[in-house]
Amino acid sequence: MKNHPVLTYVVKRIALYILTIWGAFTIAFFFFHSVPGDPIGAYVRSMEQRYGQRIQDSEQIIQAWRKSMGLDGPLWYQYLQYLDHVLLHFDLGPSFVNFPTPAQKYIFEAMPWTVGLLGLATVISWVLGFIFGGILGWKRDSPVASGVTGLSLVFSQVQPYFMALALLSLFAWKLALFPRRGAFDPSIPKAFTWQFILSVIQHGTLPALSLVLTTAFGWVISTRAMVVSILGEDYLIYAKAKGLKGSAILRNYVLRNAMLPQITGLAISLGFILNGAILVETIFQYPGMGFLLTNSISQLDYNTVQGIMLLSIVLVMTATLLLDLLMPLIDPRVGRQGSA
Amino acid sequence: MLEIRDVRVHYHSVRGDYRVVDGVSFSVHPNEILGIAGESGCGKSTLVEALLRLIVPPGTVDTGQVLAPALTAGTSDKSDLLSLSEEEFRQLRWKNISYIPQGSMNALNPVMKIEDQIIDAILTHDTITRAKAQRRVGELLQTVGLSQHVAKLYPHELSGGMKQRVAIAASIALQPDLIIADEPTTALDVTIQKMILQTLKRLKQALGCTIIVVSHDMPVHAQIADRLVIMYAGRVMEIGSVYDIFGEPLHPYTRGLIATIPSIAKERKRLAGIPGASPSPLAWPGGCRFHPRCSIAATICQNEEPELREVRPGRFVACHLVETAASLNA
Amino acid sequence: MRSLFLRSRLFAVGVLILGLLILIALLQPFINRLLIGNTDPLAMGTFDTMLEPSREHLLGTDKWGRDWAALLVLGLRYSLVIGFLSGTVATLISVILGFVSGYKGGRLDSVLRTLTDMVLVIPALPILITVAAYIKFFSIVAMALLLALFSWAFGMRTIRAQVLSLRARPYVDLARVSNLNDMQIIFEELVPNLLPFLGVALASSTAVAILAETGLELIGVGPGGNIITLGLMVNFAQSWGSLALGYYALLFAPVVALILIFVSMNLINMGLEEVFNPRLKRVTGG
Amino acid sequence: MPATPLLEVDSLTQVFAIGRGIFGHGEIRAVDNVSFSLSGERPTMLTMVGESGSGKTTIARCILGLTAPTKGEVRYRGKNIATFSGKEWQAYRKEVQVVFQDPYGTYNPVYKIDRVLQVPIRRFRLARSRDEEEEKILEALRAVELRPDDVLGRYPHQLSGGERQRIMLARIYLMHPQLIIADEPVSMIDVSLRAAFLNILLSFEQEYGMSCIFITHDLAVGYYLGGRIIILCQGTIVESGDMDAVVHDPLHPYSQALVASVPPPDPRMRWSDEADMRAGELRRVSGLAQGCVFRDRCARAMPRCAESPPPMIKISDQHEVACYLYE
Repeated sequence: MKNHPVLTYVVKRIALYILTIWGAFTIAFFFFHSVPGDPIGAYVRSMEQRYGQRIQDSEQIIQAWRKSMGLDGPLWYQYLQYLDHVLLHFDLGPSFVNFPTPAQKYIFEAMPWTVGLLGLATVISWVLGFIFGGILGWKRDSPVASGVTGLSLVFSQVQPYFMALALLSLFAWKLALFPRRGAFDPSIPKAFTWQFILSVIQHGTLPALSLVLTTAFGWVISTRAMVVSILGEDYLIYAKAKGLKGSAILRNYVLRNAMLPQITGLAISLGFILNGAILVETIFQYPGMGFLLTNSISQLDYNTVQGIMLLSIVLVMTATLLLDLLMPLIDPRVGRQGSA
Repeated sequence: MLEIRDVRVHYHSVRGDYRVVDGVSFSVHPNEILGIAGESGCGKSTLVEALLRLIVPPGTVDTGQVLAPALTAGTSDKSDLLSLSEEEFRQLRWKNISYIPQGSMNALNPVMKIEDQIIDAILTHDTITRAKAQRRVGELLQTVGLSQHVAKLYPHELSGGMKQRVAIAASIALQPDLIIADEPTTALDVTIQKMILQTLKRLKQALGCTIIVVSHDMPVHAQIADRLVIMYAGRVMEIGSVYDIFGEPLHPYTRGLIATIPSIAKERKRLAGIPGASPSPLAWPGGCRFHPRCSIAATICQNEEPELREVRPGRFVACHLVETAASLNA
Repeated sequence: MRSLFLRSRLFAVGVLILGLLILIALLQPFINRLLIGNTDPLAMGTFDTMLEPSREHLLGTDKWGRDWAALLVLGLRYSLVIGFLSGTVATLISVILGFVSGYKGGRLDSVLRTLTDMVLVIPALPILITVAAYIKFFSIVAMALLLALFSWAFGMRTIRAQVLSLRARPYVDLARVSNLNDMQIIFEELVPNLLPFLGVALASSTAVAILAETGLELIGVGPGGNIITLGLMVNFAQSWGSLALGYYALLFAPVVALILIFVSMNLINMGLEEVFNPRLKRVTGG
Repeated sequence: MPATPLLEVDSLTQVFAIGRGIFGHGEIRAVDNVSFSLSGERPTMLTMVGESGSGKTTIARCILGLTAPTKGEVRYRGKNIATFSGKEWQAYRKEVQVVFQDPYGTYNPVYKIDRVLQVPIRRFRLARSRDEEEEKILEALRAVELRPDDVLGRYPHQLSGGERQRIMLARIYLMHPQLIIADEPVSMIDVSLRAAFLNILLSFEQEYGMSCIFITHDLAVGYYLGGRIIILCQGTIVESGDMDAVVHDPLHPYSQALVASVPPPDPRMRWSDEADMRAGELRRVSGLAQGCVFRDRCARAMPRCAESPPPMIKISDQHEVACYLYE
């Protein structure tokens, strides 16, 4: 019975995906509950400060809230409540700021913007980085190549946040070529009209650019290093001996072998790219999850904050799963290792 | 068929120049299997890499010519392979000169099917349809004793012996005039080695091409080589037919090398080694490079490097004391 | 160690830059006295506000009348302290887990590996932000430990892979056959060969920690207390609209300092990788 | 009752699972029910010959206690080594020593090569003082024909493969073990330096009474050492007995193919027969190990060969073969 190796690989990956999400949620849960400080109490006190007088029997109010959000009783009971609410029904509890609407409403509203911006920027920067990194690695002897490598090394360390600041001040303030904030012109009706899409693109350019320009250089460096190490492989020497044209060797031998490790690298760095996006959205007031996160923090809206955090974990995990499932198509050895 | 003249390959490093191949000259006759023998570090693999122009920095081919009028006739007027432009030589690769990698090397591209790796060589040099090339691959695999379905497999699904036979099949895809096999049976089991050596011999008769076999394993040369070149410390010590070399070795190093081969013949004579260790390419010993390890070394050997002399037609040796060495054989 | 400088230019440049930064951080009190005498750089109102860079104030002064150059040196010091504190803790965790998982193997190894992959993939910043928001005030040490909890995963993978490959080396078998026990094998045979990879783990987890700390600062949830870090300085510069108002020095100084830290760490990583990664060695003719 | 043998390997089996996970199954039987013993009275030279993947290194590692077998046991002086206490292991380590295959890998690059000699002396307390230690090291180096000042104080990468393997022999000389396990010690060193190693090994057997299990894929090297031979194929013993008897009159079809494949070092004696094309085809099918492992390569395979593994048949007290042809 020839068990289908790739199927095993897929099933194993999905099982790992579910396990990882459950694990991440558990880690997050215990993390919060072990940290001193009580979110609701803090919120009530901040309200007292803001409106300048003591709220009577604020203790009862806090208890009532805790009960409604399943934050009372023994820890394991809270944990079950938490899993039941969050994992099964996606109910993240009410948002503090605009009570009683559930927090997930805002989060789901913000999600498409972040996924759009982040997804697009990541794909573009990975592809650009992969191609340029490949070329830089392939032509590594020329002085130009080493110069560009040095430059891209420095640029890769410029964090998206700094790039965002520079772009904002240069293009938005100084040259006023691009809008300064938001994701679309509020005056245009939200519909699939060409005008609306144009405005979305216009608003999205600077944030996307600040993500692409920095992460792309990161990929250039890592792909170049991978290509340089592949150049030392035996099958490269053999390909050259076969008299193949340079371009064929670069395409079929170098880049194809470099692809798998780079995709694994992409899967690992998704977490970091999300970090960058949060900051970029804050600067451009781009209505994605990052911006919502920073707002809800300043207003101490914990349910939304926790909701965003959990959802971003799911987002990153899903993206990693998709990449993992992509791998058997790129590299025949993945999944079939068992039957060697 | 091929005239190698004073080829030198040096590797430049922080600690100085490694003179791995240091002035090698010999000729290769058409339709023969020429064996290049010598221990590790004698420069034999680097020499054939230079012939195939696979030397990459920090290594450089400093001097030398490789005259092969027959091979370059088609593409350019110059007959020295080393002076051809990269593009001119690329057209010769695999059509005229092909290469069989070491048994232990993973020379096959891990992410490509076996058949695609042979077809891409064929289609680069030959204008036939892909379907015809695919059939050609099927025939090639047949000639080396592999079944058709191997074409669809990936390298990691094959055993060492099968990978090496795929390499041989690929090397004869375009009926080249010269095949260079660099340690083709290292790291392979002895039963598979026998099959691969016999396949090589059979293909040479069938295609009428010339094969250069590099190996440190003297019994392998005894089995398949017609002529033998013995190398030591980056230079040629002795050249001759395989019967002369084994029957009547002239150079003390060759004799020492043959004495170290254990055999499963009836009487079990005491195995002799060669004292000392092979010198470093950073600083070859003065005079004859073998004198520190040579049992009959004289003062002349210490300060004068012997020339490669033709003592008999087709029989070359680089040793001042050929007469005394010959008397030891009697 | 000395040969390391010879064999990899990248490593040498990286160490040079980092060394310079550390030197400046260490000499902070003297530099401070040079710049603004022995007044406290954090004290507000000591100088006029928003002065252009000049001879007395190399980088000008900020909105609250503090000399920006002195602040920069102090900020560098705090950032590096948090970075290395967190980096060391993270490296410690990754060494212990890397050894246990790589050397022991078996079920424990697969559990630890899944845990590591989990922590590696989890986006750290959202969690850090949420936690930071929960507890209003916490010290640098708390911040460093918090960051370490999320930056040990990188080092763990490198070290585990290295331990696995070293464990298969014949000289480990030889040690076992010469009656050395596990502890001796780990410390006498494995650790000396692991030092370069500890360097990689420390460099990468420190960089990750400083990156995360800057992120937190930029959202305004950094550690409380009377301290300043480069991240905080960028936050201040941005909140004062220094770019729009043309006070470039206020923003560029901390940004350039941060970039220098990351670049030097990256160079050290690439240098060590180049020298100690066997496959790479063949290409660079080592 | 004959004296208890020095070493007994009793139905040793090592199985590696491949493709773990929900659907992954199938296993490779690296070593399959291997049994042999070494007599305690006089030193013997036992050569284990087998191609790559025949399990010879796994057997060596089981004997050395570096890996635990899935089934079967290794008994030293009648006692199963798996049940050894700490002190018994200490004694076992002193009496059973090893030379590994890879001269570059057996030395920790961080230390000078002197450490390889100092560790055993200190761990087994072979010398009471520092200069007695020095004296023993010099004596050991002389026994392996190495000049101390060529070797001591150097780092491993400064020495040739041949010199390093001989230092390993010097290490063994220090401990005077009863049994040496040599796992392909000469396969990675230059041909000209092999003879020196083999001759020293022979002298250890004759002069110091050390038995040796010599593992190799090169039949000619094994033949040179003489003594007894065991031929392994895919993890099982197919033939064993006195070296000359087996090599000059191989009975098992696999042994015959092995002997016929050794290239005679004389151009006048070239191969006449055609190699069996299917020789390379054998890739271990991970099914059950019923039947003889060589059956799908064997020209004279019979239906019985596929049913159950052939038992070891005694042809003479110097020769045994596991093949139904001789039942």
